[in-house]
Amino acid sequence: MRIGVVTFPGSNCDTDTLEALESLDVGVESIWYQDADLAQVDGVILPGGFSYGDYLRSGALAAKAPVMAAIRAQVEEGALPVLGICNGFQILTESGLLPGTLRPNRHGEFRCDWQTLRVVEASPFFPGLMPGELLRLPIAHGEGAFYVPPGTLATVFQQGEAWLQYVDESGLLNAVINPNGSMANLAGIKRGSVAALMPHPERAMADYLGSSDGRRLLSAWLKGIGQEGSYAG
Amino acid sequence: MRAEDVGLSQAEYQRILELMGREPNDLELGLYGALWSEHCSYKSSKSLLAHLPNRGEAVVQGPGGNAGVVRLAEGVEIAFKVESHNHPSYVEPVQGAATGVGGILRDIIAMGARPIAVADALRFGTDRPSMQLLEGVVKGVGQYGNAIGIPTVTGDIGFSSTYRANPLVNVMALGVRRPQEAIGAATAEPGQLLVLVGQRTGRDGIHGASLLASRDFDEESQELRPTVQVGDPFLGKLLMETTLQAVKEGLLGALQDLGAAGLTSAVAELCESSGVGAVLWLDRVPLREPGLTPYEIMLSETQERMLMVVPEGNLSRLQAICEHYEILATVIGEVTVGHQLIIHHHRVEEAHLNTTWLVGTAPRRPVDELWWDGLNSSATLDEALPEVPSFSVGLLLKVLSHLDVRDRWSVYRQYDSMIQTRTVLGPGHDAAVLKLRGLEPGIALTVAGPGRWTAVDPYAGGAGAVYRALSALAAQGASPLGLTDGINAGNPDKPESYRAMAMVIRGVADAARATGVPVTGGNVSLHNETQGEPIWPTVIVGAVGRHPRPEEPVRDRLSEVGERLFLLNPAPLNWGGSAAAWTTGQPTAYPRVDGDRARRVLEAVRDWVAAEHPRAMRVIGDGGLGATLVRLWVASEPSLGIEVQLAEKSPQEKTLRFYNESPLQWIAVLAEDDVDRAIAWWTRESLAYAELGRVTESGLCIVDGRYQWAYSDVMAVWHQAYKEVEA
Amino acid sequence: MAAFEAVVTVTLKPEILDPAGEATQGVLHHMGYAVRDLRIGRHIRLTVEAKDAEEAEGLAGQMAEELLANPVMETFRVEVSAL
Amino acid sequence: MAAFEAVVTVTLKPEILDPAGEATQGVLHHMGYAVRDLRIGRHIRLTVEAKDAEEAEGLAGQMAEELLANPVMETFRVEVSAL
Ligand SMILES: Nc1ncnc2c1ncn2[C@@H]1O[C@H](COP(=O)(O)OP(=O)(O)O)[C@@H](O)[C@H]1O
Ligand SMILES: [Mg+2]
Repeated sequence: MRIGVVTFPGSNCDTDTLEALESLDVGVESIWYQDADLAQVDGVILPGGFSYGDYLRSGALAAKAPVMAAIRAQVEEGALPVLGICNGFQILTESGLLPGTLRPNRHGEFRCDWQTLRVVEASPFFPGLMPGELLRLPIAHGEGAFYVPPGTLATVFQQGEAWLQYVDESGLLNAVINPNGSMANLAGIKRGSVAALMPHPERAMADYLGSSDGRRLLSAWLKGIGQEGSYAG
Repeated sequence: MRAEDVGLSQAEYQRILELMGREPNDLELGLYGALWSEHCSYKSSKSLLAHLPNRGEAVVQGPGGNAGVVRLAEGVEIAFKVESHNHPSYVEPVQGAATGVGGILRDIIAMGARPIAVADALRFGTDRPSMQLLEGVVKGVGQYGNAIGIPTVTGDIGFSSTYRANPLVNVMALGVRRPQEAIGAATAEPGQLLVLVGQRTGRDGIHGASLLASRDFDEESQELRPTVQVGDPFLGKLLMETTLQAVKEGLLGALQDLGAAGLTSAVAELCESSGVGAVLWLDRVPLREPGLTPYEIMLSETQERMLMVVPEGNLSRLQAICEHYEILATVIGEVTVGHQLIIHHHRVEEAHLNTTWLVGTAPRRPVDELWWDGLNSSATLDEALPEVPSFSVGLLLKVLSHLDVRDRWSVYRQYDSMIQTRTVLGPGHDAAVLKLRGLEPGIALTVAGPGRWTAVDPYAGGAGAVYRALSALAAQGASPLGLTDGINAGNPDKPESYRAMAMVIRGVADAARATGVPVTGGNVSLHNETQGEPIWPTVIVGAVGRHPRPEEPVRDRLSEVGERLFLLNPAPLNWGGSAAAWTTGQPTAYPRVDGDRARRVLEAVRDWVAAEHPRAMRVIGDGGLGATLVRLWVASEPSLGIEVQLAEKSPQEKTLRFYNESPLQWIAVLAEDDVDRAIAWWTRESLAYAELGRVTESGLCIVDGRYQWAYSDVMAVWHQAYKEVEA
Repeated sequence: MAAFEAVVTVTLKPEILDPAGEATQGVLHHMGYAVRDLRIGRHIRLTVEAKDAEEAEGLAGQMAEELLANPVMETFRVEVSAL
Repeated sequence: MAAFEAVVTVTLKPEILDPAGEATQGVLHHMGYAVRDLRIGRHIRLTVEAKDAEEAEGLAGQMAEELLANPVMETFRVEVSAL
């Protein structure tokens, strides 16, 4: 199995993500944003950090890169598993592969911190991550407030697209713990073979870094790709 | 153009005439103005800095390069340095701070090292406009560091009304390289090409070095304001990757960043340190707007540019890398034999100068050795204790809400501190700890330098800053590898400001020498003075150490009921320079300590921590023992409490014990079972200690059984954001 | 072909929070100004080649739709003038 | 007293670098648009109480000078209309 990690101009969590995957013993490939050939990989990660300095709007400029057209084609065609992390999430909403958008944080500041998350719904793409399960992961973003137009939030839940939520340490939804003003505390969204989250699993790969839950999340994703048959459902 | 227009004195102009044997033209005069400026030539401070110890086992590159370099382990070297961006941050806080971060990162990159950490040391006034400035500066630091992808892992913040119109923005950066990636400005060879890489040149920051950073702020400097430099972390990232790729492939003969005075100082310093000359063809320099004159091109401080020296055979490969990253690379000149710098513009020779005149013979202010010798023995300031308030519950709350003591969380949560996934301990601890992949030793790094201390005794405060930084390393069991110092002071032409700066440097020098830790680089920012009011002389000391086991750093919180608390190396009772003293309005001199003893204590604590790995350690810092206890406590489970017994009898003595900020003191937290062994060790090493008390399950902090504080009361004052300052 | 200046003004939809606008308004209040409903949008100006103003406007509108504005949360307005 | 809408348009001085503008223009080129001189400014709209348009304009100008624009790198323009 090979996973491609896309590098856009100015991407800065690409190396961290490649290293995290390597520590999980999976083949990795760095994909330059101008490449449109995804034949060699079984899944793609759009890494976090910044791209294009996050100028204009986070993710907006990267969404127009050639590699995104290729990703879109493969997603629409079959089921290329795509995982967007932070900036990758922003790129995916900007390119319309995921619903909604990520607004500037409610308090107007960049926020770097630890955050507890709860899995809303199981997904065949993440076997073993059960509803209600808690993960502790770092966040680092200035534009991370998930937003969908009025009247459409219910659809997100009904269609099983709500994936992760910000919760307090005991796993309860509460407004105070919401780090950015995200609707319904949403931290992660999925649609078809595409999933994305604002927190950074690649930064939580060892206890000495504060948590190994990122390892759990990425391992689950890789396992899902390994069991490709399961996507059919 | 006259000498004064470029910031030169008549005497300096006469010296130029002597050297050249003719009158310089305007361009030549401009180059002298920039390179002989305080900011570039260190004319007032160089002879003082020469007294800093800079040799040591681990030193690969001492002062003189773009950054100091020390050896961390076989095959791994660390480049680090502190830089200031004070004046620009007052003019435009966001961009000033952002370009400050970008500038120091390029210094690290210019050594062939990949930046892996940033630390920011900030100083502001105390009024509402200052808090707005703080907000802008913090935004700027984050904007650049976050976007380029270098974690800001530690820093410090201090306040005084003297910084109101002269805020300080000192940024330290640290990078790693392999020895075979070592590069710098000293290895250019004749025949090699000068390639300018990165942003197109605009009119940004012309005269930034010679006029803005080398004069006091006054009405006149409003008009001299250079065009604001804007940082572009996106391009900065592309430039960083391009440069490091070129270094890795061994394409470069030499490398120099463009900082203060732009191309002028980059080329002149490159020539001077490599012992070569250069020809420049300025018409080839890519411009952002048409019509820049040679003068403007040479002095522009446009950000995100690097000067690469490339053997002709490597040029096409370098260009390919630059194309990949969509970044401009242009041959703008050639390295020549000799010491002549010849500048052409459209085939016209616009300047012809000797680089040794520009750099090597720049004037410097001599230091009288007798006077220097007298600096540390100067009559100690008034030692008589003032009226010290009695111990009280209210005083701790007051000290905790002092701007220098408050939780820095409202600032550092705006910085990405975890990117690059090496951060084991980030902001909020005495030292940051980084774990490098595949390497056993890690890095401990810290910055320190309370202005409160240098304000009351520049010498003791300078030394105290070094001890404070080294104490933070010792608390991790880390061995110091090197120091970097950022000196910030007022107008050096005023005797009292000059003397204060000299005393700070003397203090740093004496403490560094006594502890055997070399100073491998630093920065001096003078003329931090507005309308005759200078800042407190302020030093920012950055320390880098080798951490023995970065995967298991020493913690700084309580973990369970029954743990015992000790004060290691309790200082003689003292009030000087402490936050409490300034709060109650009667600061006295900061304590001076014996250097040899400091060295023994630091080594003993480091060795003990490394061997015994105590449950937790915390350096006595801003706010003294009281505030340090609170920091330990609030980092723990709210259900835990602390019960402390002070040995001092009188209420005044208790206050002095609780708030003094003398250097080289720590709180050690021990598991009950480890206490006897620890005491035996300390006794063997003649390390003094005092038992403070124990961890309880009360959720309260109780002193002497009768003074008590609840978790929420303490948090309400300590955890306030700076925005909530009184108008 | 001629050069036209296009100004694309991108504003947040009324129902979208504007934290930067709120913060700015807060500071203005502290400074003693009685303002309300402060909102911050983007003013993007560019030069584009087209055969006439109409084509220029069309092009700018297309750029706004495809890149300069995010239709989920923003609206835009285009103004074109000859250079 | 009446309410006025003021629009303060803040733009970077021509000699000041606009990294966001440059990056955006670069992507528009990749997308096939021939644009140049793209610059991104701020479009700030607010409501202010004043006795007439002139006073409203004066107030908005003052706010721009003191807070909304940084005179060392930006210029601004004020437009006022009755609400
Ligand atoms: N306070 C100081 N202590 C030690 N070295 C210093 C100090 N200030 C400057 N230096 C050294 O002097 C040299 C010139 O510094 P500087 O002009 O700031 O470099 P750059 O132009 O790269 O910013 C550097 O090698 C620096 O480390
Ligand atoms: Mg340099």
